[in-house]
Amino acid sequence: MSESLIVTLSLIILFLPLTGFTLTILLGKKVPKIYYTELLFISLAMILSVVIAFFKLGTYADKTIISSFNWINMGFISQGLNKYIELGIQIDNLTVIMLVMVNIISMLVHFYSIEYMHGDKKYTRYFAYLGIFTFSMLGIVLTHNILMMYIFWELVGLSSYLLIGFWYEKPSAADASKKAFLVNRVGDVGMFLGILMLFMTYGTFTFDDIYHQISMGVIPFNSGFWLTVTGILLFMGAVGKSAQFPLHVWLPDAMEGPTPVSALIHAATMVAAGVYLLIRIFVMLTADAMLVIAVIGAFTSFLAATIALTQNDIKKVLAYSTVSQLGYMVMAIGVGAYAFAFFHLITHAFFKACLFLGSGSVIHAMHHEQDIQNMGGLRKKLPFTYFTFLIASLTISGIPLTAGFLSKDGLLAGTLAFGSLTGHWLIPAAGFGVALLTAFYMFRLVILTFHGKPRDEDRFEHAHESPKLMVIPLVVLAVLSLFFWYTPNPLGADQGWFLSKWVVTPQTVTPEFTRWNFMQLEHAPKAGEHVIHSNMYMEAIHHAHYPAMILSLIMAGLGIFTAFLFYQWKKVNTDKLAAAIKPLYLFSFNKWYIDEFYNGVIVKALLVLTRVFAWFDTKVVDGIVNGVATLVRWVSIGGKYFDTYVVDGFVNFTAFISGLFGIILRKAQTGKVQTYIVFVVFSIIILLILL
Amino acid sequence: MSLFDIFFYLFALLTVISAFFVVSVKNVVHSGFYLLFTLFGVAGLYVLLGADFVAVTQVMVYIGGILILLLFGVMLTNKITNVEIKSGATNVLPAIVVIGTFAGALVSIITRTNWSESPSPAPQTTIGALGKLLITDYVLIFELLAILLLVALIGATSIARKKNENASEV
Amino acid sequence: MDINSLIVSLNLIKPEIVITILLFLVIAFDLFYKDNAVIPYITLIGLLVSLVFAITGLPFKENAFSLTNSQYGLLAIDPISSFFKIIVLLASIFVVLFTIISDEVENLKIRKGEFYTLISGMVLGMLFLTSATDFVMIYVAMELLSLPSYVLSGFMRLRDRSGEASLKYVIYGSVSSGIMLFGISLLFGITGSTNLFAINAYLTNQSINYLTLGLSIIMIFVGIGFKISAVPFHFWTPDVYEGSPITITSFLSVASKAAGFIFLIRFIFTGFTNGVAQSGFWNILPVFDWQTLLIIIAVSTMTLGNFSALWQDNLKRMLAFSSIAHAGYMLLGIAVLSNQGILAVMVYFFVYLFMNLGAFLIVMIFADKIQSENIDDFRGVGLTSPFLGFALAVFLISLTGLPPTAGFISKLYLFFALVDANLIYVAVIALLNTVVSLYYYVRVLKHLYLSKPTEATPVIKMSYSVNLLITIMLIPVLLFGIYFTPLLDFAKMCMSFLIN
Amino acid sequence: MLQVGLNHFLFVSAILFSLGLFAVITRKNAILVLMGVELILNAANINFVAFAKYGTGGLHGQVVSLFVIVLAAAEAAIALAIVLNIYKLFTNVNVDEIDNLKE
Amino acid sequence: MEGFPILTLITFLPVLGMIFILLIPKESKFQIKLTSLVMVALQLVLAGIMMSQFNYNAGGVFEQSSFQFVEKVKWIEIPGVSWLGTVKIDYFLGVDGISMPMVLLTAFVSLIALISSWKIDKSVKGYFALFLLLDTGMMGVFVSLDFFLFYVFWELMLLPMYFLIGIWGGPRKEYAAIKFFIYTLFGSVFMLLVMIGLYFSTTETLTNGSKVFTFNLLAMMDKTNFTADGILSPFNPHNLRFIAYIALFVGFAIKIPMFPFHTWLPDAHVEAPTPISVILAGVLLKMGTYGLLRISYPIFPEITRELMWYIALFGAINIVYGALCAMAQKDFKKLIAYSSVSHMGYVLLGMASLTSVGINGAIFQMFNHGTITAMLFLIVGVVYDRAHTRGIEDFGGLASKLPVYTGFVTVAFFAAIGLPGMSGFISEAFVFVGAFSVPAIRILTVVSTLGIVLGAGYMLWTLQRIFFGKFNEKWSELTDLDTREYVMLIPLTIIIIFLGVYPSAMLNIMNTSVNVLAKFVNETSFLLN
Repeated sequence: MSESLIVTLSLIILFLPLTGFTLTILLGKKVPKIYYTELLFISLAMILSVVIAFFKLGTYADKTIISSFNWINMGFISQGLNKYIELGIQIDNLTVIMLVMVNIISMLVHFYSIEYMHGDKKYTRYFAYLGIFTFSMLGIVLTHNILMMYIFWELVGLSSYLLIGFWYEKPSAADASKKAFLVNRVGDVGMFLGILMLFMTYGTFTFDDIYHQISMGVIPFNSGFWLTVTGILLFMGAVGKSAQFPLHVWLPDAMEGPTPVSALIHAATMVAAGVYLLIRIFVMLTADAMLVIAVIGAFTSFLAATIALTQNDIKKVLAYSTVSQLGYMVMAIGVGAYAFAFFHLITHAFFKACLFLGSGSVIHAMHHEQDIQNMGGLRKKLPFTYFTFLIASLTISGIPLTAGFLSKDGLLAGTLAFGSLTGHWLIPAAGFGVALLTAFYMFRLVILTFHGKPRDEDRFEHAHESPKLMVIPLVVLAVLSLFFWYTPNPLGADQGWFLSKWVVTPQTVTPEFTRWNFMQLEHAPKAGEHVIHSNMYMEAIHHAHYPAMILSLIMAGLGIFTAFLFYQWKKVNTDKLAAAIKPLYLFSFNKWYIDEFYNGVIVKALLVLTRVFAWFDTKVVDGIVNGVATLVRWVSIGGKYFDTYVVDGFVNFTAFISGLFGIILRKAQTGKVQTYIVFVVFSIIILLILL
Repeated sequence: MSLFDIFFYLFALLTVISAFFVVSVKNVVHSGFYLLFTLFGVAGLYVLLGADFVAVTQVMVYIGGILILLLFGVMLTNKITNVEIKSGATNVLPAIVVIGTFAGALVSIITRTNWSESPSPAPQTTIGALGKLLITDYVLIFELLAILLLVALIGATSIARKKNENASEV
Repeated sequence: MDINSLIVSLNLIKPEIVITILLFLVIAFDLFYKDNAVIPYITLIGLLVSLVFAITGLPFKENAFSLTNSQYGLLAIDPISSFFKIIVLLASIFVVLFTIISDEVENLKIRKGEFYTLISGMVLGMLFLTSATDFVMIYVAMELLSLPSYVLSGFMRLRDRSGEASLKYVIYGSVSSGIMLFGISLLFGITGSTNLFAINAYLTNQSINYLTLGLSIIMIFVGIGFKISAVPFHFWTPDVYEGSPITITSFLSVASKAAGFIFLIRFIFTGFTNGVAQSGFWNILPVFDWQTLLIIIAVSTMTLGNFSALWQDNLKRMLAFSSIAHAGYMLLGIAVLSNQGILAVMVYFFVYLFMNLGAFLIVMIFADKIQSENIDDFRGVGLTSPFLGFALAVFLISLTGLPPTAGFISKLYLFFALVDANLIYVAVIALLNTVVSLYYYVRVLKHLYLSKPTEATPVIKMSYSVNLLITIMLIPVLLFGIYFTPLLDFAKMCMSFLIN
Repeated sequence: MLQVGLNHFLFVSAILFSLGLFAVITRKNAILVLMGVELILNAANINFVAFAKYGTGGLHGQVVSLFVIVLAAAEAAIALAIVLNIYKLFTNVNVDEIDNLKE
Repeated sequence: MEGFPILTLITFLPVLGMIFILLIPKESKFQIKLTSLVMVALQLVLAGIMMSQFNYNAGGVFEQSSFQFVEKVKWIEIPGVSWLGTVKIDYFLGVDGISMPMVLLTAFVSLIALISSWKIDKSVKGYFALFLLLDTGMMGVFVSLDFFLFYVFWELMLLPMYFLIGIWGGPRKEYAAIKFFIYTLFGSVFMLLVMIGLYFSTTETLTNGSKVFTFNLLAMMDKTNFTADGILSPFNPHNLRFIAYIALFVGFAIKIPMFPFHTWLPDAHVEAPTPISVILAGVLLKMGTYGLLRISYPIFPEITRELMWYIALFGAINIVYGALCAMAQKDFKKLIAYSSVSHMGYVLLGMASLTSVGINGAIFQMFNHGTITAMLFLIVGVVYDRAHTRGIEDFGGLASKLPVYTGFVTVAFFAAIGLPGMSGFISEAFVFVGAFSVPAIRILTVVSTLGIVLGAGYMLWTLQRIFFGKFNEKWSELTDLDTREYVMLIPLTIIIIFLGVYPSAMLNIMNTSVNVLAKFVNETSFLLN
């Protein structure tokens, strides 16, 4: 398979979902069954991407295939040369892996949705939206330049908007979709500014060109600081899309969309785009930028994990878990654990999709009941769902034999190494803390949902295992969450093909004085050699590996154990515990709190003011968004008045003065001819004086 | 103080004082009579200035024509039974202020001006010279005046005649 | 002055002679011929003949009725005077046509002869005024113009408003002319002559008292200002315009004004100018600051005219104020004190003739039918009577000075002159005035088109001849807006007297 | 000072002019207003004749004054006719009361 | 095509149609509409032919030889005398890359607006006659290369617009119409003054070697044509070029409409009938920015450079202020009107950068705003036609009742937000890229990006309030789009998406000219110090 064929096929993969979308949306009314084409195309895309991946990873593993064309002539930039915007695709190992991942999950979700969405009156449109989403997501994956990434970035935002608001009759859904889009926009503006900085400095949008120029020492305003700023601005895009603090608030709300959509977009693919962006720009991140990223990632993951502890809505738990895991990945980028960030992205995609689809199955079975307090004991009714859900939960908790163990372990090792090298110990501390919390809340979820006695007998009676079309994707995803896809060694992925052959940490191109000193290379890389980091770093990683593995295992085990202790064996009365640590509990349980807050019960809010996190989350973070919205509204109302009374008023005032002038003049026109003559004589005198 | 000066002051006083009464007395008919003296005084001034023909014309046209016309006007615009042929005043204050200023300016300007004077006195009798001027240099104006008078006549009759025209007029 | 030069002079004033004959003919017909319906047509023919003579007289450039021992005379027959004669005669012709159409005057069958006699008298006065170069002539011509106009403004003599108008007019007019006469007498005292050329010669060579000269000029200006209704001598205008028969109003607003303007131009150019520079600017004698005076007057005239017009509900009154404003614009052209300025005035006048008379004509037709001049009664007329409405719209737009109408061209040339003379700030004021004027002109359009026609709104259909007349007036307004070469060529040709 | 010269005549004319103007402005009766106008014209005439004698104008001044007298007559005739008409319409001739035409 | 007067034809075709219409009796409404349609459609065909013949490599801007479809004939020529120079005005038409997009836009939007006018039932004859006259005025502005001609066309539009708003408008139509009229006239009188000033400062050399004053815009761009003492001549040490620039700028700014001269716009839009809103937003607003590019920039390059920060400042104010005002609106149409204010701010910002990219973006934004806002107003018209209200709060949940309509609305709204894949994104991105690359206005650019978020905010909020949420049963009678509305909306949608995907189709037309313009403005040193 030649390179050009790979390019062609990639393009076919890219445009297949778009074609499906176009056909479905245009013909949806006339031909209700048209969505089959969409299904067909996505399956085709999946197969093709696997084929490509096979050949690319097999034959051209060390090669980056780039194909581009001039899209727009921008006019002169300098020296009278016309500048062109290129569109192009860049196919490297990451790209194909992402292609496979996106297509697989997308296809599974498509099939899953056939049953899940059955009977919805906007059935065909749903598939159309999935198509446009897949197209956009593939665009992000394939692009070789930052502008095109931004374009598709916005398009996934659009698809997300459409899908979150799919049931727009529900005001909450309409609200959530709007909120998602707007919050993302805030991040996007930062990203856009970052792009502007890049273009201003380098005159191009293409990643390779930019990195090449950076390595030549060209940096914005000739200052390392501004390179950092550029990196952070671009990171803002990721903050929005990957739901990082402080823009994470949209993601939990986005659960208003259909569950398969949550699985596809808000768990597996779109939200990971932010991480993908960071991976793409990894080489130009300075030490300072990375530190910021690491801190934000760590903080987000901790924040979300604590919230997830007490949520009762099955999807909300998963949503916060997603935020938390995304924080992990971002943190991994921040600490330089590039490969593990990507690795975790892929594994997370599979297990989180599995979890969401599993929850969808539960919800489907429970007739759209989402509160886990009304569930329980579903293990018997939904065996397949339970089983797959359990595997995925183990994966996310980082239990050996799962892929999650591998990625999480490496990731945590990275943070540990980072901590040891830089002294920022809080970051690994957060990482391990979150590992504990993750295991706990996931198993809390599993136990409350599937174990124990059914708490809602009525619903329980009617619950039944989902149809095959829903179960098969679960199984596939659960299988994909296992270790053997990535490495033969269930305890370490370092030697596996995934990390040793496919995903190679690139050498940073930032000027030396902006790097971490441990990323300083001792020698120039030889041709064909993947020199990732300095020996110092490699050693640190190496040293961190086993402690990290052990520690994370302990944490996971502890978490699971506690969960069982609390919920399965009920050795601890959770209610009492909650009462005992009521402040902390309410903190986490903030959902309630928002509602009350908006119902005007601010007094109550003040009572739990001590609970810093909840306060922080609901009032400061969410509140800033809402408050800003309110403020903006006030300002805009003010603007309206300003417009009506001041600007317009000025004009009208002018008119008024003119009118007044006219009236005064009219006073002179008395109708008495003798008065006129007085005026005449008077004017003679005046004129005489004037002259 | 020559006889010329005495006559001047006489006529000037006559003119100014009677003019003052013209503008100040209430009775319109009295005003008319004071106007007679004013015009007469002016005629006297003409004579002093060596303009005998102008003076005669002044007496004939003004006193014999215009004044009579005005008095007729007074009669016609007041019912005969109406004894009080009086007229009030309006705008007195502004008039005093404005005209006072104006007159002051006028007088001060006039007295300060260096007029283009020529020492040669006017010829003794002006009638012949005037007549010649009228039919040579000013013949056009002379003829024009004739037309003007005709038009004025027609205009005046048109507006003042009693006969009622077409009833459809608003 | 011998008989030969008299005959030569008479040859030069053929238009005036024709009008004189016309005057007598009208009187004769009125007296001896029962059917006075022919009188308007006789007047028309007379005016046309006079117009022909005026046009053929364009090449003349001579002094007529010269005084003894002097090369200058009472009259100067030159192209610019012919130009204004043409304006006056055209206006008269149109006004006579209006009168034929108008119900107002047509109802006064029995006094038709008088009406046309007086019109002819006015025309005669104007014609003489266009070429008068001697103050005696000027004064007499002005009186000849004024006296019939006093009568005509009160011609609807049984109508209160008309009578009141004539009273105000006559009082205001005679006081103005009295003041002017006093000014003339002062000027005569200063310079020893009433002839403009002689005055010029005296002012060029002798030193004079600035204040006295200023006083006399201002007093003379009262008379001129009265004729052209320049602020602050305009007070009569709205009242008289409103009260007079509409045909007379339109006549006063164009012809009478034209006569006043040519007098002013001549007064300044002949009396106070010492030749013309190559650039077209006049070498004004440093005895009087004409420019300042004219700019003050012009700016206040247009500003007051426009602002006063803003709130007028009576259309005639509004047009009266609008004509005051236009006088302001034209005064600006003179204030430039250059050939360019005069050219602008001439172009302006030619266009003004058509657009202003046109507007008056339509308003007259409407007012005749609606029996009201109030703007509120004109609601929706434009919709029920499309052609008349369209014509009025064009005339009003032209009065505003928007392209592609001739009104734009006339303003354009005015601003040319102003900018050329570096009077930018004046130009700005004038332009802002244009914006103000838009408001009240458009207000008419608003009532005409934007208001819904009511039951009472009449559908006005005029005869073909009337429509033809309107079309004839529309054509120059539209044509010269797009292609103004002929207009400019004509005006420039008439300017030639100023070149030598 | 008492020696009569041009200025003395001009002085008289100035006063006459002012008084005429005063009459025009202040008197209510239209006929009195007209009388004021006549005073103004007479003032101008005095000037003309005076300048004719003392100035360089010569007889031209007198000619002008002649014309003015004639014009004054014509004007007076027309004005009176108008006043009569007003009297017919309003049954009075008080100028200040005839102010229907105004803003 | 050589010698074929295509520009005259495209400009005066509507007038021809107007004459036909005036000859048709007013009862034959269908014939009147058909005639107009044919004329406007022919105009679009001509524009298409022009585009197919257009030479992408000819620069234009300041040299006549590289203008295309040039028609130059003597219009007015009055031989001079000693004190009055020869007055010569040419009938001078031509297009280059700056005007060509505008010609296309005018032809296209006119056709759409005409179709939208199909339902007009009141005084049909007058409406379509005025409409066609307006069309001529707009087209004329974009193809004139003589200032005098430009001005005539500029003013020619005012009156039809006044009547179209005033007669066929909403309840406060009279107020809105007069406000529009006065505002624009106020602006244009300053333009007139500058025009005259330039006339007296520029000479053109005739074939016989004599120099005459000229209105030729291209001659005014050549420094060597300025006289030594003209008031707007750079050679005159006391020149008034700065003031003239401001005056001209105000004239154009009112049309744009730029803060604080924008208040006529919401009123005019709210009261105008839908097709007129479409024309107003689609074409008329572009004249302001077009005028800046065509006249202010090349004739006053040094002052343009001096003031570019202020232009950008006003651009930024427009963007943010317009968006904030839009957000507070309760009237659907007013909201769109304010969004126009905001979007025209991008044009100003892009122009202020004086870079090829920025100006490219600005012109492209002009075109895109033309199409997108046209679509938005049509959309408002659709719902207003049915519900007879435009209050945003009056609706709710329309999406389930009118799915197709909602689809179009979504497309239009997202186009307005600047979603990639739609034309608006490219132009906004260009504007930002251009503006950001200039250090002086970088901060302003950053501030302007706020518009991206705010724009999305009010658009989506509106979308939600009108179309999402609970269906308001009051509107259960509403019907989805009819054929006529499809015919209007589909072409617009196609153009918006096509240019979003393949913007080069438009950008290539303007590119050469914009490069020339940017180079000209940046390199021509009129400053003689």
